[in-house]
Amino acid sequence: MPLDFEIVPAAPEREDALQLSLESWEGPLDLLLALARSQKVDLKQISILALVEQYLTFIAEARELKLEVAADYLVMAAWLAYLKSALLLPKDPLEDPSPDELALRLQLRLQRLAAMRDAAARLLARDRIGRDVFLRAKPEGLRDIKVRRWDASLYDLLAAYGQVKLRAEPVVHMVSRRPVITLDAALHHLQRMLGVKLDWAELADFLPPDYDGPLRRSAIASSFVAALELARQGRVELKQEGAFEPLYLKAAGV
Amino acid sequence: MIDDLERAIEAMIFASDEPLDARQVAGRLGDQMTPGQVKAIIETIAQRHAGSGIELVERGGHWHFQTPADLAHLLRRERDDPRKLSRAAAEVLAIIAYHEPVSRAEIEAIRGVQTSKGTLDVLMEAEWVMPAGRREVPGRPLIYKTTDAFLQHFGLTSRKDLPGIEDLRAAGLLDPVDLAFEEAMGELDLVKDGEEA
Amino acid sequence: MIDDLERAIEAMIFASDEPLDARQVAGRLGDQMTPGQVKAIIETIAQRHAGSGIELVERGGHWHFQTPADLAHLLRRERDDPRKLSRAAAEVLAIIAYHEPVSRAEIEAIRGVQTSKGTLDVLMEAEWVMPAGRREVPGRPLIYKTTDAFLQHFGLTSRKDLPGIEDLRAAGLLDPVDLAFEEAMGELDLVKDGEEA
Repeated sequence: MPLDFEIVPAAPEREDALQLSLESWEGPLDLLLALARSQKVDLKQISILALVEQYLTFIAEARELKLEVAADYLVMAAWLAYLKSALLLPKDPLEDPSPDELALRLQLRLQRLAAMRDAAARLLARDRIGRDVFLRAKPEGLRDIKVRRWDASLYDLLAAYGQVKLRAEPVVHMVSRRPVITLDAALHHLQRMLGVKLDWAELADFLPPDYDGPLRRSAIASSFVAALELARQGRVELKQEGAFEPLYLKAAGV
Repeated sequence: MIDDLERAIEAMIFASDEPLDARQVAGRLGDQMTPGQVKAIIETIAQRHAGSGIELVERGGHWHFQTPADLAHLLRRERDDPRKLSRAAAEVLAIIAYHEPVSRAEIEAIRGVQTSKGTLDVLMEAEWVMPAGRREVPGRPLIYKTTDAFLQHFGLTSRKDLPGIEDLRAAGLLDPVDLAFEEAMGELDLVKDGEEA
Repeated sequence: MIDDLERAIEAMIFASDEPLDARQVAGRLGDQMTPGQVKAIIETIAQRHAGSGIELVERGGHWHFQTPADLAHLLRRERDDPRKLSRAAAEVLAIIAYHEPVSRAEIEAIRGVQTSKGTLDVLMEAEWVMPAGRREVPGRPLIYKTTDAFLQHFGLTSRKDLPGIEDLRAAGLLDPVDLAFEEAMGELDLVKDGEEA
């Protein structure tokens, strides 16, 4: 047990030992508990007044020896000094909380810390794995072995082959074809429309209404060239009020 | 003649590199048995090994084989160096075990000092302590509890096995100071009343 | 009632990280016994465990505990782990199926890219592809062919069931997949409609 859990330096007999080991306490409550245990009575019967006295003496001596005393020890000392005077003075029934209540709280805290400290010691003294009881050093272990099942469909296979074949074919550069109306198509279309429309009509009216975007631009361009061609052949008359004005056409000789 | 199911369960627990519970054993057997049936068989196996050099023990519902503690002197070797705990870590571990789930502030209220970051880390690294959600109070502090590995390491069948836990509870030493204070004041009043009567 | 010496030896062998011989056991017991005496006790222990889920066995004069071989299936459980075949593996598989028997160099020539060894390994692990001897050319490269398991998995009666190149083309599987191109196709159709109007 001493291997694992070295009990706090029990409340030392000699004062100098107390002072030298200031660092071995974990805060004022820890020190108070060690002092309380030095009274060698049940914590329930402890004299808080005597305990306060012991603590204040301890801190005073530590300071005399110019040992550095951490702030929380000094705060506790100040509080205990107040508690001490309150306990000694005639009781003021209006004071709340009463010094007795403060003393009781301190006692309860010390009991709880002591209980947990004992519990820790008993816990560490149990039969521990690797110290008192031992396990199998090299168990076989339980294993879940994953068996890989590869999955692919016939479609995956054929699609993959298609891709291979495509990659292997001689590279053919295909200029992607933009949506266009060819001159031939425009000529054909314009001639048919001229048979229907008798009076002057704007070139744009000859275009199918559902053409839009690049296709409409292409249709206008090819229809314009087609109109010039038909005019050259004498099969259509053209008129325009001025530059960039609408272009009108009608069948020649109507 | 030991029956096949008993042999199988014995081998499984013996071969496993971590303690198994009845549900895990039942699962590996293809769920033909209920965990309750498995547990009954495990107890038969434990009975068979009782008093031998190998014991089958239960820790937090999980079972494993280990050597009996009374043979420690023969088995302990110099290289065996169980994790040495600082006093602070041992205290924090005890507070968590006896009060769980418990927040860091509650641990500090009992110890009267701040808990250094390393202390909880050491306990979590040892896998003896784990976070157990948050307390639904302002600030929603993390709360901690002990693990199955804690029960295993310290040879506890369950948390009820914690040394002296019933006595501590009965004495109110696991209650917060405020609660204990209210009760103590109540008793004082009673005594005064008694005096006056 | 098992005697203390027997318990101690049993625990020692159980906790040891390697098999122990009688001399080592006697040494740890403080040499009060001869190795012969120790051996007799070890044999008693082995007898006690015979037929259970734990066996004490001797290997070259050293003793250790193990689980019986007939229970190995409980300790090593197999689980399916389905994985999708990668594109590269699907390509290699298709080439082997269409061109078998075929060497790795030939596969690479057809694919136009290097083929990692792992890809062929995967296909052999899946048992869809197997070596089919060596090609009698310089270097005598291994050649590969598909297996019956391949036909089964893909629902083919024989390799002749594989669609020919023309079938693939008709099914659109030889078309370059190019969204822009497909859109252009749609617009061309529009033009045709316009012409017909």
